[in-house]
Amino acid sequence: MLHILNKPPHSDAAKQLLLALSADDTVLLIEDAVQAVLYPDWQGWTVSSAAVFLLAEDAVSRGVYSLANVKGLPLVEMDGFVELTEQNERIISWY
Amino acid sequence: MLHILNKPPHSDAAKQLLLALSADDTVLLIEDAVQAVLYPDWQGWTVSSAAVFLLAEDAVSRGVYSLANVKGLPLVEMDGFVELTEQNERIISWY
Amino acid sequence: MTRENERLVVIRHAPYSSNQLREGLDVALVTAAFGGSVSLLFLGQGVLALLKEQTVGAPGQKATLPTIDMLEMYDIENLLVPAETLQAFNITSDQLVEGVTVIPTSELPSLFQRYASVLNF
Amino acid sequence: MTRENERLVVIRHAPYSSNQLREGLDVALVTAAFGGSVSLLFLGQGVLALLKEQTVGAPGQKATLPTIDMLEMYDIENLLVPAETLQAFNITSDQLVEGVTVIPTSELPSLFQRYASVLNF
Amino acid sequence: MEYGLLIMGAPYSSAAPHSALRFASAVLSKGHRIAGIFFYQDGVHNASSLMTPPQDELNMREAWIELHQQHNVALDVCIAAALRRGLMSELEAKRHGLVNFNIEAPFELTGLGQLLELQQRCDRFMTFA
Amino acid sequence: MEYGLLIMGAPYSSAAPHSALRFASAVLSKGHRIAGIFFYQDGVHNASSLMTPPQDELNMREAWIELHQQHNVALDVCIAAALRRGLMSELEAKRHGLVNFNIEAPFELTGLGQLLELQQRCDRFMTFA
Repeated sequence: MLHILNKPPHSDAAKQLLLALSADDTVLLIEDAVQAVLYPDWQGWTVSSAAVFLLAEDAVSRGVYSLANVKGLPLVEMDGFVELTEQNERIISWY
Repeated sequence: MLHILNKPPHSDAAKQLLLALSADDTVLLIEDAVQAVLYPDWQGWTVSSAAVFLLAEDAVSRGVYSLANVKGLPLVEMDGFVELTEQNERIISWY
Repeated sequence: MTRENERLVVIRHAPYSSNQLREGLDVALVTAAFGGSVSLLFLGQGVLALLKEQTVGAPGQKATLPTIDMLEMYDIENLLVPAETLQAFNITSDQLVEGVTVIPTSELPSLFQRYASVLNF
Repeated sequence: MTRENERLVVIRHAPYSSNQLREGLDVALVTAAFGGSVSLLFLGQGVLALLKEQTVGAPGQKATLPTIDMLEMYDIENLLVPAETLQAFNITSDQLVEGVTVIPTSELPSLFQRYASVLNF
Repeated sequence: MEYGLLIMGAPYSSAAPHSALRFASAVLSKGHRIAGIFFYQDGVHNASSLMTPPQDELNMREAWIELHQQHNVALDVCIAAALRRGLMSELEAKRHGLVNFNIEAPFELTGLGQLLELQQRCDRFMTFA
Repeated sequence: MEYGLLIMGAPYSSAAPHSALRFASAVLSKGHRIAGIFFYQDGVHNASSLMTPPQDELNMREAWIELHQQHNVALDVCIAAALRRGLMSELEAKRHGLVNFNIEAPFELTGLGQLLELQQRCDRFMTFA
């Protein structure tokens, strides 16, 4: 299952996503959720074995792209976003 | 100064209000902010000597009126809301 | 872990402050009206829609509680709330309307896996 | 504690995710264009408007940074951020655009008392 | 006293217009005046003459018009915020080569200067958002 | 694969339409199809034919229409959510005794059943809100 989060990492939406997450799910952070780059200790980075990706163009526009790069966080372009939706039959948005 | 909060007691808006509050300010909780009734240890109840009021009709519609009454929290009707604005030259809304 | 041929509608916003709750419930009602089976999960602020002491709002504001009461008529009987949400709001289950099932928070991941269709409101 | 004949505009929302930030800045610009004196305070999510590495968004999305850069041309030079906001976002002042003044968080109450007009966005 | 209100929430999507309307009624019935209401951001949707809520919900635009008619409250709508969101007067529609429009008197399209002027002129200025 | 999108944010007030549009372009250029886009809640504002953003901002409605014309994507708007928010077709306007309207083809006013049907029919269903 793919979870898409577009709210900041400490929002209600983010907390709810973390409660709903299964170990083999995938998470994509878009829009305001790319702020998670600023929080190395955000629960989403560690709470499960779920893979967490950032949408590159939103990280760029919001000024956290180079920081994400320095930290080695997995960034995907819009094509990669589409691939994540190809790989996951079910997709849930948290907003 | 009168501060009006209409977001839940743990929202960004509520946190910002608490940082901006002076000791002799007044706070009115409306709309979603009446949820503060559910949190006896909310910082707003104790952080300063500021007086904190609840808008009665919003407490009623959101199902926390009787709880507010039991706890002896200060409720104001819409007339009381107007009086608070008469008493305070400056009014800031946190939303 | 079978995927039930059912829809899960997730309500995450409070009554009155926006139309998100109402329009989420509308999707559940229409699903049921079309003969589909639907469960409702209330997360976070959404749990406030279930407080039984809610009354009609200010003049002209439509109340949510009558819609909640209507769910049963549409055979929507699966109203779920995780224990964590109740704890976070200091709400006990006797403050809620009849017919709500409190589920362990740890069951949320499997709940989301179980439904073929999930709509988050 | 005198009340300066100045307007304080408070920016509390992030760029791109809504128009609240842009339309808040517009009020500051119009105040200045009418010859008024205006200070800008960035609280919470609003501080993200000041990250200097922001670039233009996706095609068709208007960037915020050019508006921030424009503030100086309108003689809006008082850009304030409380230390608490920077700490909360793990942002250091060298990640911000030029000309931002970091103020002690404890000065926020007196800051709000000082201005005759405050507009919260 | 003279009150001014700034409304930045849309009807049916935000509680702000409801709260503002109830507050406005209470202010007026205590003998105060409301010099003007300024609609900004998503609040511009309050002025839509095409707003058609279900019968059991309040028509917010009609409620504002009643306030204007009974108490002479000016209803100003920010023109930049309005155009972007699809709200325009007949005059603006013509200017943009459009036939339809959805802002009519007593709502007036105006600039942000009007908001600043309202805030300065009033004894009390309040935001509902 | 066949995609369906649900959009619940208004242009200029939410980033959701921008994200959805960019995603839709990427999906199509990878050879997938988009069966339909359903506009609900504040997303109904995407359909407003009176939307007039500044020249340096994207006209979101025109972008959706382009998607429809080039890739035959159905653009459905929830009628209940639309009427309440002041969006209506010529037909609905007549029904309500109004002269003006702001929803035109290729946008279609429809019921929530269409949303459920879209979700069931597609291989992938995504929400942007």
